[in-house]
Amino acid sequence: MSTVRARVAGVTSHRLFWPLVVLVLLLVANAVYRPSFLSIELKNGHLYGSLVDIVRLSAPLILVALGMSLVIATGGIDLSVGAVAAVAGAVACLYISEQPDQNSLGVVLTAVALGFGVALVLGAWNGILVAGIGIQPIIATLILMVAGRGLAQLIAEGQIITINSGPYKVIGVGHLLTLPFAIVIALAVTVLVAVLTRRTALGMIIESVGGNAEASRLAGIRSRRITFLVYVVSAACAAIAGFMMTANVSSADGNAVGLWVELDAILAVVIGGTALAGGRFYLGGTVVGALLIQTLTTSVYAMNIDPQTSLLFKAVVVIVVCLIQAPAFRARFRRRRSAPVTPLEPVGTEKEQVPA
Amino acid sequence: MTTTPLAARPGRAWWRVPPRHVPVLATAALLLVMYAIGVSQYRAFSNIQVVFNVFIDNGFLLVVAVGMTFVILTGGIDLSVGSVVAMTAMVSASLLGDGLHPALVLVIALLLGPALGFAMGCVIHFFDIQPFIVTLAGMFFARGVCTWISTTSIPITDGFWTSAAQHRIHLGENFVSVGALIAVAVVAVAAAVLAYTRLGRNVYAIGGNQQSALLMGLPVGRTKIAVYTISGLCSAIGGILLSFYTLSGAPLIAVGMELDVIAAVVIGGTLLTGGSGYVFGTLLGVLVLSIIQTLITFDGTLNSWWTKIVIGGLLFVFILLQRLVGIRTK
Amino acid sequence: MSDRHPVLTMTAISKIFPGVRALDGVDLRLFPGEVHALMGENGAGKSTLIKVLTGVYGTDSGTITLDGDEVSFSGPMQATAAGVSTVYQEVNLLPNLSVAENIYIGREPRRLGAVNWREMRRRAQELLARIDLHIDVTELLGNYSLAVQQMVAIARAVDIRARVLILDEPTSSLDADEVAQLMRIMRQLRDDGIAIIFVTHFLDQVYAIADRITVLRNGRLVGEYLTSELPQIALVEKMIGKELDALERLDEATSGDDRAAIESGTPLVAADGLGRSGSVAPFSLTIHQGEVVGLAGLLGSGRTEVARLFFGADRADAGRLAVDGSPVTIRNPVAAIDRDIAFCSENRRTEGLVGELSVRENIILAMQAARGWLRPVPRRRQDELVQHWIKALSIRPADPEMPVRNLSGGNQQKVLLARWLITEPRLLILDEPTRGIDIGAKTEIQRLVAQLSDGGMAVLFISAELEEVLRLSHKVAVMRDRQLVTELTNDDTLDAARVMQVIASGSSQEGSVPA
Amino acid sequence: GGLAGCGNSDTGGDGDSGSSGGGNSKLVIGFSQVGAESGWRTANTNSIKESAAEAGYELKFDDAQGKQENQIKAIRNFIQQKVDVIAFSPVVESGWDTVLKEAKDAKIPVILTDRAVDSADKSLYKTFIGSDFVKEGKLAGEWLVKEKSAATGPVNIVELQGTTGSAPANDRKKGFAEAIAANPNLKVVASQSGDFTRAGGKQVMEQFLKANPKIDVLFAHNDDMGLGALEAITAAGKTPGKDITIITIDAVKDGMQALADGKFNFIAECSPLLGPQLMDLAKKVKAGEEVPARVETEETTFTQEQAKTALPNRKY
Ligand SMILES: Nc1ncnc2c1ncn2[C@@H]1O[C@H](COP(=O)(O)OP(=O)(O)OP(=O)(O)O)[C@@H](O)[C@H]1O
Ligand SMILES: Nc1ncnc2c1ncn2[C@@H]1O[C@H](COP(=O)(O)OP(=O)(O)OP(=O)(O)O)[C@@H](O)[C@H]1O
Ligand SMILES: [Mg+2]
Ligand SMILES: [Mg+2]
Repeated sequence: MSTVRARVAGVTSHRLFWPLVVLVLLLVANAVYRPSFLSIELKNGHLYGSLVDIVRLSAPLILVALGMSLVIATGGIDLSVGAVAAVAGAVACLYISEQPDQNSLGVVLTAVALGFGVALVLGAWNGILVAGIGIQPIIATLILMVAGRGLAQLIAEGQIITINSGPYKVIGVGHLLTLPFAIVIALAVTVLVAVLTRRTALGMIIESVGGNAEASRLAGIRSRRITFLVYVVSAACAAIAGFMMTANVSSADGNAVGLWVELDAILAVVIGGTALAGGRFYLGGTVVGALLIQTLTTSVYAMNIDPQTSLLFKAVVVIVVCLIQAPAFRARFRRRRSAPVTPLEPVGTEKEQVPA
Repeated sequence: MTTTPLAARPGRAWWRVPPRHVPVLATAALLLVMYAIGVSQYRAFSNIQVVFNVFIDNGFLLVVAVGMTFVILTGGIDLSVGSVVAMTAMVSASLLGDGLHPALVLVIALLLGPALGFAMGCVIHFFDIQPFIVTLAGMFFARGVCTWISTTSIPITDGFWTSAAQHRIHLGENFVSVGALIAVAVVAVAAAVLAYTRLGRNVYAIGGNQQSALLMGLPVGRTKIAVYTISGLCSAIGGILLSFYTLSGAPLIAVGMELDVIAAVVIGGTLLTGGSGYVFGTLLGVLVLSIIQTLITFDGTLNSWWTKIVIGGLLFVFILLQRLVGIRTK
Repeated sequence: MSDRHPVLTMTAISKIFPGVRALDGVDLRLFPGEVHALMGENGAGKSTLIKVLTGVYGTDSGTITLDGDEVSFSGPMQATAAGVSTVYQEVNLLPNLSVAENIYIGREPRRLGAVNWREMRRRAQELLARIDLHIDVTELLGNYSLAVQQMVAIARAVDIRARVLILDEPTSSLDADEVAQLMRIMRQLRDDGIAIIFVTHFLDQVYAIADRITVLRNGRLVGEYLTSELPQIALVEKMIGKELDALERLDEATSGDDRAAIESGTPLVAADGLGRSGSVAPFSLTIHQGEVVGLAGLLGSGRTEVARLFFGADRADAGRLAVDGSPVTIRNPVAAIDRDIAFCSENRRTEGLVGELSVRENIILAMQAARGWLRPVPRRRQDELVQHWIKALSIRPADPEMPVRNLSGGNQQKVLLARWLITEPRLLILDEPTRGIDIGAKTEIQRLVAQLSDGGMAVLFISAELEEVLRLSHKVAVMRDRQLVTELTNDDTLDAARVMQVIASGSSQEGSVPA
Repeated sequence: GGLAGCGNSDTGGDGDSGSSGGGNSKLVIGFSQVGAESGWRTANTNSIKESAAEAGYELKFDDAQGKQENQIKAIRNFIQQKVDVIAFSPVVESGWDTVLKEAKDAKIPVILTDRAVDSADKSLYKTFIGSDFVKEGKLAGEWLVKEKSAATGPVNIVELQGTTGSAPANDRKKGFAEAIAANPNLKVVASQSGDFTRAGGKQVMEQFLKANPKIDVLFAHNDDMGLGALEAITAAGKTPGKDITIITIDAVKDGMQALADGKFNFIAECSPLLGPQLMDLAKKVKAGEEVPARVETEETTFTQEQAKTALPNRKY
């Protein structure tokens, strides 16, 4: 009996419990509005359904948010991810659009490599500004957020580059073993980042730098190098997201690709339980946060909420998520339960009373 | 032996600038350099009116940035400002359209922002939720109210508003607007509050180390709620100024303004982690952003994307120099 | 005496943190005009008791009365208002504000409702002058050393003129002079009828000033005693709960090695004219394998700076450094660690630990950093090492996954020490390693240092306690005004008085001290 | 002015007649653009720049990055620089009176392009040149009414709106709704904002398709959203242009291509090529000639057949 209760307490006190509850509630609300919302069919060998859409559409956000998690863990922030995604997408699409055979795999691979390379350079730029010169991250990345958009538009000369490339399109809308390819990529990158941070010491070192940079330096960690690295990783993630977003619609719009994705990404990270001040980060939480945000967007469309009021709807859900997630909030609505306590080793019972 | 001074420091000459003022002074100096470049490059840049226009055109930005300075000084952040500005303008416009008395409209509009700020502050403090997420929800909410009121812009024809908007206060050959004066007044009041009141000093204390501030017996909760309320108030004033400025309320106005505001505050030398910075620095930050914009307009040859790249570039050069000057003098 | 009423009572106080019962039915009485020492090992619950009193933590049970009225403070603000003024264990001030403000914030002198800065500065200057602290009160507090900050914190608490003054390990970062100053002030306040709770791990200080002692062990009350009726040995026994034979012969610690043997051969580390402008004047110092070099000096004399130069925490701008006889440049801690140099910094909170990370992670941090992130220390090995050092240094609670910020101050210090010991350095720089550590653990650490040096490790040992320095070192380097004035060989003739003379006069010539 | 004297040799006399006194006889136009948020907008900017260069006028171009404040600032700066004519595409309709009064006081004529302002005082600007968004929506609706006149059962329409609160979105929605009111069988069953982008159009359409078993018509407020929706429709196993009738607005090149390919069914044009007309008006205004209060761009509508013939000469 008590073990059951303890187990329940263990589950409900898990960081991800409440965001997941809200996520499920949103899905249930959708299902009530339209029962077929939850159904998943197999069409032409592809999984098809709103749930699949949600996961597929959240793939780019998951990617960006993963990189953002690492940046935030070091106590920084990266506002330039949207612009970097736009630049990477624009570079790739521009290259493809200039080739005679857009459907050749080689062309697409070269394009992706080019876009990726440019993104890495941009990430390194951010890293140098923050880690090398010591500019506050929000300003350092704001520079690229503004200029990067201009760069993306410069590449496309303000036009939308439309391409017609089968292999490139796969990145956004292709399928692998019935699963949308975007989901596969997001999953792969998530696993990669998780392995890279949690199976090596990188994660702990990042958390250490974010928790106390000076102490980390004195412990022999090359704090600056780590800080530099996370901005590069963030840009790399943003680049992949950029490919996905442009491949999704087979066109690169320097202005629209990844617009405001930085805010969504930060929100996802924060919902996932990572503090903006840096320190501990939770990749699983980030993924749940991203899914939650996309579900929210999709719900607006699926439940046909009037666009005029959709923002109010979003505000309410975000508030609910953060309130319900806050231990301080729940504590007010729960009676005190005695926490399990490991008794300390007993002290000799001698109690001398001394006259005052 | 007991007279050995503990960690005695070499005497400091009176003319030496305290190190913590260096960033602000560096910013001011760089600003002057930029202005000089503008004057030497562009015709009509040297008109004093150009300077006044900076204040006329950025009055609301300045006021909002002042509010943001309070928040950032405590180590928090307020993403809702742009939306609150829009909401205030929208509510004013629609109430005026309904024929309400302007004084009443003014009161309602000026209460709305602080009320939202107060609510956000309470959530942040009592439930210990990160400001980013709370104010982001506030941002959605206020913007939602805007589109909920109307999806089209609402013109203001009220007499009081139009006269406030179009009244010019002449200073010699040049003029400033009522809004600009209000903005400057807000800056002065805010600077005084930060420097000379307990509230102001507590703001710095919380930014320095919230835990310590708590242990030192300072009213941490009250102060935190206060700064978000102040930011809400400043946004509301900013919204009123904007409605003077444009004589309308539009649901999509001031989108993304929070970033400009945060940028201005940080460029002005305030640390995003809190505890260090000045309202005067924020003023400089707003001026920097504005002068970059002015330089580009005066140039008038950049196309759209080069505009963005040049803004980013100028920002970079400025921040870099600011940083280098700061280091050298340290 | 029995007709007096306690100004403060705490009855049956219990406090539970998730998984830890920090306090269990603790009582405390405090009378006006007394100094009441609160004693106990690291993690016994002293700081927690104080924080419960001032409302930083809520209680799980128990009552508190102040002047006979039951109170329950919602936070330090209320406690201060009710006349309870506290200096918490870690210096809890605001590094971003000036010294003057740190003293007066929350109760600034005002004129016409506005903060009167000039008056505030004047008063701060006066106040600090009374405790012989002559510093620029307009300077940011963060620019001063921990010791100065500690003095400022004390000044602030004292100036509040409360009925109850609580000092949680105020002396841990002070040197003898400052401690004397503090004692003087405490006596004065006591004579004015103020009740003082005093926490320290220095038994001498307890016996010098305390009227009564309350002893805690493992979160429980052991008892309340009159100082005059409780011999030192008995006190220690009550604190650690067992008969003591390990403690008595601390002096044994110094190894009786042959100095000649140590000093033959090339020094492990040799500084030649090493210095950094604005920080410490060029100095020369050699450290041999197996040698313990003590650094003595007053607060702010530059000991920490010397240590930081050896470790590359600051970059030297003059002089040379040689390791094993070959010149090296040490630009950053990484380079120092590569040369097997370790540095246990004095301010554990800002320069030592990463509060959010667990005990385990903090302990392996330096080792992991040296291996690079690609080669994580295998979990099994981590657990072994951590378990070993948790036991060896008796870190409590012995839960390696507990976030280190939840540990008591003394236990945090041990974690920091463990971090460097597992890297098995050849030169270990210890800056105030025994700060805030209880007497049992302190002995343990001193023994450890002696052992390590016997095993060939070189140690640079910095401590505010001159006795400790003398007990452990083979050689004492004396710092004064950011200069290394002289080196003294620690033979039988050297004693604390002699070192003090040198510190005071700035020269090793005997008799040059003006009486 | 550092960049003022481009040293262009005189390009014919037509620019000189009305220019202000002083040595410089070249007409100076200050133009404040909304931004570069779409391909349409870029084409609009290019058209104006090219025409100015052709006419030999000096163009001071400013990009307001979608912010009204920036546009007002730019206009103030144009006044400071004493340009001959100010032209701008207002970000929003209201809120221009103050700055336009300043322009008027400085005796600088103002021309509105692309979007109108709602000032009560019509003397604040000389003329307006641009398209009528309401009319575009109406044209789209009218075509649909005609197309579905034979329909007996209900016709389900889904609408992809532009950015919520933007003038084209408001007006096109309004015009369309007015036109389809003529036939009660035509019903908008779902209407969401796709933010004028392809990605937005696609994402919204995906949910429309899942939520509404029977969609007969898609009305998108611009080509881009329509193009995005195409992909969603194809992915859902339907044939665009056949299973679902698609109507859009703008007629950019990609959209025209889709129309010619039979994927779209109808496009109401919204031409960005205002440049030549603007230059002409600027010259007249400066010379003090009378100009009509409202000049509408020459615009048309395209069916699939018309698209095939028009496509080869599409510039943007
Ligand atoms: N915030 C917290 N969360 C969890 N446990 C805590 C917390 N604060 C203190 N503890 C635990 O409570 C116990 C008592 O700690 P406390 O700080 O009171 O010890 P102390 O007697 O002051 O020791 P020291 O002499 O080392 O300062 C320790 O086991 C500590 O780990
Ligand atoms: N003139 C000064 N300018 C700036 N800071 C000073 C000055 N004098 C002292 N300090 C501060 O006081 C500190 C004292 O120096 P240091 O820590 O090296 O002395 P120490 O002998 O190790 O003393 P402690 O016992 O306090 O550690 C310095 O770290 C510095 O921050
Ligand atoms: Mg303690
Ligand atoms: Mg020191």
